[in-house]
Amino acid sequence: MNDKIRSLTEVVRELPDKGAEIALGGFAITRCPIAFACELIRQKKTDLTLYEIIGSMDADMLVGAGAVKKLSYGGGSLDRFGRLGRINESIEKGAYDIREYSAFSITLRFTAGALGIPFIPTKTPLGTDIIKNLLAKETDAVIAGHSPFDNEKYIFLRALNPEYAVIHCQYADRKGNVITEGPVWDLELAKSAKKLIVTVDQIVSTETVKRCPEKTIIPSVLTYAVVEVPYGAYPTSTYKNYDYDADALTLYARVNRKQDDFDQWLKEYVLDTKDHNEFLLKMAGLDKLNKIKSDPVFGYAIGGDSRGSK
Amino acid sequence: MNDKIRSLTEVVRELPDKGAEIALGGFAITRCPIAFACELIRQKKTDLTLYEIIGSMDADMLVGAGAVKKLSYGGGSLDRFGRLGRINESIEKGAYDIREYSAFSITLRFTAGALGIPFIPTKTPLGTDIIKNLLAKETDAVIAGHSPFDNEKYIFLRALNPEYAVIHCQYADRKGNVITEGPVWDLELAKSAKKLIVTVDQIVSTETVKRCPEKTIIPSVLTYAVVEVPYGAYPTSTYKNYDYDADALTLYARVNRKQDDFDQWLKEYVLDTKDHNEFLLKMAGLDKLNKIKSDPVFGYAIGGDSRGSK
Amino acid sequence: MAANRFSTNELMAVTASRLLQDGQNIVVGLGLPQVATLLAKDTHAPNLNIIYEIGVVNAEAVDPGVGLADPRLWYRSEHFTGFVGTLGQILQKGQVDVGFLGALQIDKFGNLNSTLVEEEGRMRHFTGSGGAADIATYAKNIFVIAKHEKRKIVEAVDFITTTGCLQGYETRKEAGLPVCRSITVITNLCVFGLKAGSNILEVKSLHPGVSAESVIENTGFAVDIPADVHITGEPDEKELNLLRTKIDPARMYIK
Amino acid sequence: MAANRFSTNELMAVTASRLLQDGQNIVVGLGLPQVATLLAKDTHAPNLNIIYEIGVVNAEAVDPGVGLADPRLWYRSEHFTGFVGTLGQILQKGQVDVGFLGALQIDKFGNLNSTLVEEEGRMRHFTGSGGAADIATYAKNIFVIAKHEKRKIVEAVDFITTTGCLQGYETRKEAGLPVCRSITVITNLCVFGLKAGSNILEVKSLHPGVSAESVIENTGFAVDIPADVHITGEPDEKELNLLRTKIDPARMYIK
Repeated sequence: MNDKIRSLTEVVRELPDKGAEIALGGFAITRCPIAFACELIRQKKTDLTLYEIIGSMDADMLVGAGAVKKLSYGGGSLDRFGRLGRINESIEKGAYDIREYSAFSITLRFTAGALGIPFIPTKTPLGTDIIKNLLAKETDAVIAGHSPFDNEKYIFLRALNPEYAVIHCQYADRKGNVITEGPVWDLELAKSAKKLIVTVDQIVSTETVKRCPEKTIIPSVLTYAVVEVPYGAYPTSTYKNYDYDADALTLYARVNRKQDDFDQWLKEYVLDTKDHNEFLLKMAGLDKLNKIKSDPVFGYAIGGDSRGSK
Repeated sequence: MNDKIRSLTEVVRELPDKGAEIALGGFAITRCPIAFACELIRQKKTDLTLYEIIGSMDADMLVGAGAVKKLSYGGGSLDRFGRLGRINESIEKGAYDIREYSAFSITLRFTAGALGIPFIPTKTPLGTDIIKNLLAKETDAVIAGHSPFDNEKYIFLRALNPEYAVIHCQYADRKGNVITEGPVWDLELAKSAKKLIVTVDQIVSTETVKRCPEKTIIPSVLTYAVVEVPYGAYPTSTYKNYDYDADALTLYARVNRKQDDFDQWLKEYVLDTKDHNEFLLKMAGLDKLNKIKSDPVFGYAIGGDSRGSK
Repeated sequence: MAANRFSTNELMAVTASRLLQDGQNIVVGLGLPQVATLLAKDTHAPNLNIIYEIGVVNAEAVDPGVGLADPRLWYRSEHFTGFVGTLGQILQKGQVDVGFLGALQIDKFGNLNSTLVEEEGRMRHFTGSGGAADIATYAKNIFVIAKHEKRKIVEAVDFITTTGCLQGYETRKEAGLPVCRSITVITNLCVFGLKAGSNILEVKSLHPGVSAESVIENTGFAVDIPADVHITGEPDEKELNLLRTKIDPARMYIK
Repeated sequence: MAANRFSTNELMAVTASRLLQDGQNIVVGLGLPQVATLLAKDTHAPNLNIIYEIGVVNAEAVDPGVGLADPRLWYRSEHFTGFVGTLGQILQKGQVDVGFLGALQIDKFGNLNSTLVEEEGRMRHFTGSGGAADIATYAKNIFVIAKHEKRKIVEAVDFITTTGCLQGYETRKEAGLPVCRSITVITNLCVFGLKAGSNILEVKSLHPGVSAESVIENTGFAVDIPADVHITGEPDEKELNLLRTKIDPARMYIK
């Protein structure tokens, strides 16, 4: 269909209550689909199978909320704000099924999936304990092999085509043409999905798309749903639209160290807010939202201090 | 080195006199590196091993000039202007070693080369006489195999990293950041090369690059040499810069039907001109060059008739 | 053959157009296939996604071009990419519903040849594949527009550039190729489709005024025409009007 | 340990900087590695290409950022791409000269650990690989900046996140990994490099004022210090000036 606009509530409601398979597009503290993750938690989706190339705040929240059954990721952090406390603790405790890749090896699985090839041969990361664990655990997706051309050792990584991918971007039109500014670490992940859901800060006209087609990183053909959620990545940043909120991230990097603190934070900001607008007003307030607006040349807020006011 | 600017004469002189391996970036009648091809002919380079995804005027000229030993390509034409007469005849006569792929299967070889993987598995074009011939002739690059994951039949295509790739684009800076407008069928081909030579209509400042980094399709890291050749794709088009010259292409599509006619044309326009500027003035003249300038919104010349004045 | 109200090419374009469904993703080239696609988009299928293999999606040309490499065809595109974006991340990923092809020769199994054709006792080389072989590998459905002549619609093509059903029956599957749900060949005389089981082309409908005999006469293989064969539907006034005034006003293709 | 004229971190940055050669392609993250790279670019290596794995090439930040995901680090970039563009089409293609890494632990073969570290009798999980494992697989040379403590520079890492020379000698090659020409570890006490043959880290230079004994004492494996070991060169005034006034004026890293 031409019109792919859906509301956040509606598109999340469509997911199975248990066991949805979702690849998330965030990178540490930028373009993380936070609004989507919060709505998954509000709608009490459980037993999720998650993928994220660089583990980010969204995946950490979902693990902390107990919504995740299995997570495959390439390592991650909250950059200098702190660690992925909920993910790290669950690995230490063996609480969930967590499978660690390197950023590029998991990217290659999406790359193969996006391209429609069955697998991709690579040398990364041969010799590591990462690959040792994957060869033991991910036997249906990671195997050791040889190239028939040079007879050298390679890892064969099976193509990954997750049921859903969710990325947050600056703009899309109602047909699903997606516009992003800045780096596109999540492009192959997005293109590999059976159903790609894009949350965007703003829906723009197709006329806007046609005036700068070189900014369309994903053509409508590959998009399943477009969800307009202004500040949908907050408190992480969306290049040229808004900066990360250093105060909110500092707070999160503190509460995510202990489950109890996290639970309180989750209740206050996610479970007790009915939607992303309430989340925004409670965590930031309109004044802060205006303060983190990006300067169009620099692409981030120039007034503030990147380390936060605390 | 930071400054990668070279003159056309100089960069072609660097190639071995016999047996250079070059991937060309043209597509039928757009962004064909015509100036580069002419200079190869003027400097009497022979025994070339050529690759081109869609065979184009440049490859046809080089075959007609007797400069080619081996050509691998995915089919091609001069669009409605006509056929690749010199290539077709040489196939009919078995004159050179010509290996036909489909456009995507040869693209996948460049894709693997650009990505640094040893080979890529695909189903295209299983069952065709194209693949039958390749399996017989290109035994070091095209083999039949099975995926270890689903045990289905695939073709394994070996990565291709040609010694040189030559593409024509709109702009580059002196460091080798390449800017192109419009479709980028030649991107993986360019990125796969050991040495990428980019001919451009105009060298722009690095400041220009930094103001719209999303237009840089190839980062300086991957570029070996930048050659400024205004109208370097003429008589083929360069989107947003200049249209194809329908008269010149009509003429070429007539002379390339017979070797004698082609030889006369080649002598008159290529061998008897000392450089691309003389070629331009002889074949087009300044008035025609101005007439084919592109309208900035449409991207092609709006005054003329796309079928030519004849 | 066709009534005077419309030309044969108009009938062919309309027939192909009606077979396209709204929301489909189509890889198409220049000529009648493009005319048919644009007509569908202007009538019952406004949400078609039209993909050019060169790396252009949903362009809206206002001037006629000479081929995919003509920037006229890229005007008002929604996305620029390359072969990897079109034939890889859309086609090979399995998201193309219809691949619309042309050919010099087509055989009874729907295999096409645009590479080597025997003419006057010697092999002549033509355009070759381009993306056609890739499209025929992966598109869920294949449409072909072809001229109905005995030497063009043949028992076996001289060279298989793009695969139809290979040697019929399950041979396509056995070769390891993805499933091709349908092959539809629209000629100036009739519409062919695949016969279930044998996967050999059979006549699905005869164009108005065309006799079964004339199809048999002009077909290079022993053609099966069911007794209850349909007659191809005629273009309506709206379709003809769109073709003549909007889609191909210069009558480059619908003449 | 260092003379008062410069801090140890300044010495480390300058030492790393001087090892970079003009025109090299470097994949680097935040912190001292980036400081060292920028210093090299401002002195003897103006044509370094600086690649951030997130998909940014040759940016010129004017404000300090908190990590690769901070848009401050993307300012004045020459190219935006993603992991495929950086770790694939540059790194895996074999075009990265230097991969500049950090780690929680490093062992005598140059293997790094940023995943699981034993602390107080239990395994604690940290950042994991990100692109580090990929960089260590493919970069021609590996630079590491590490804190020199017995529990950080160890006999064998608790978890191999990124490969150095595995178990030394030819074991890296035997594992099928691409050639790694050199591993250089710059600590607050000395500079390590690989000993030819065994591929075990040995001290290449001691920082000014640092004794061989203090290195031995603070290293978790039996370290080889040649009798004729060099003394690490001191920063010059120009370098110190650039570090303090231009590259890290807030002294976030060179303190």
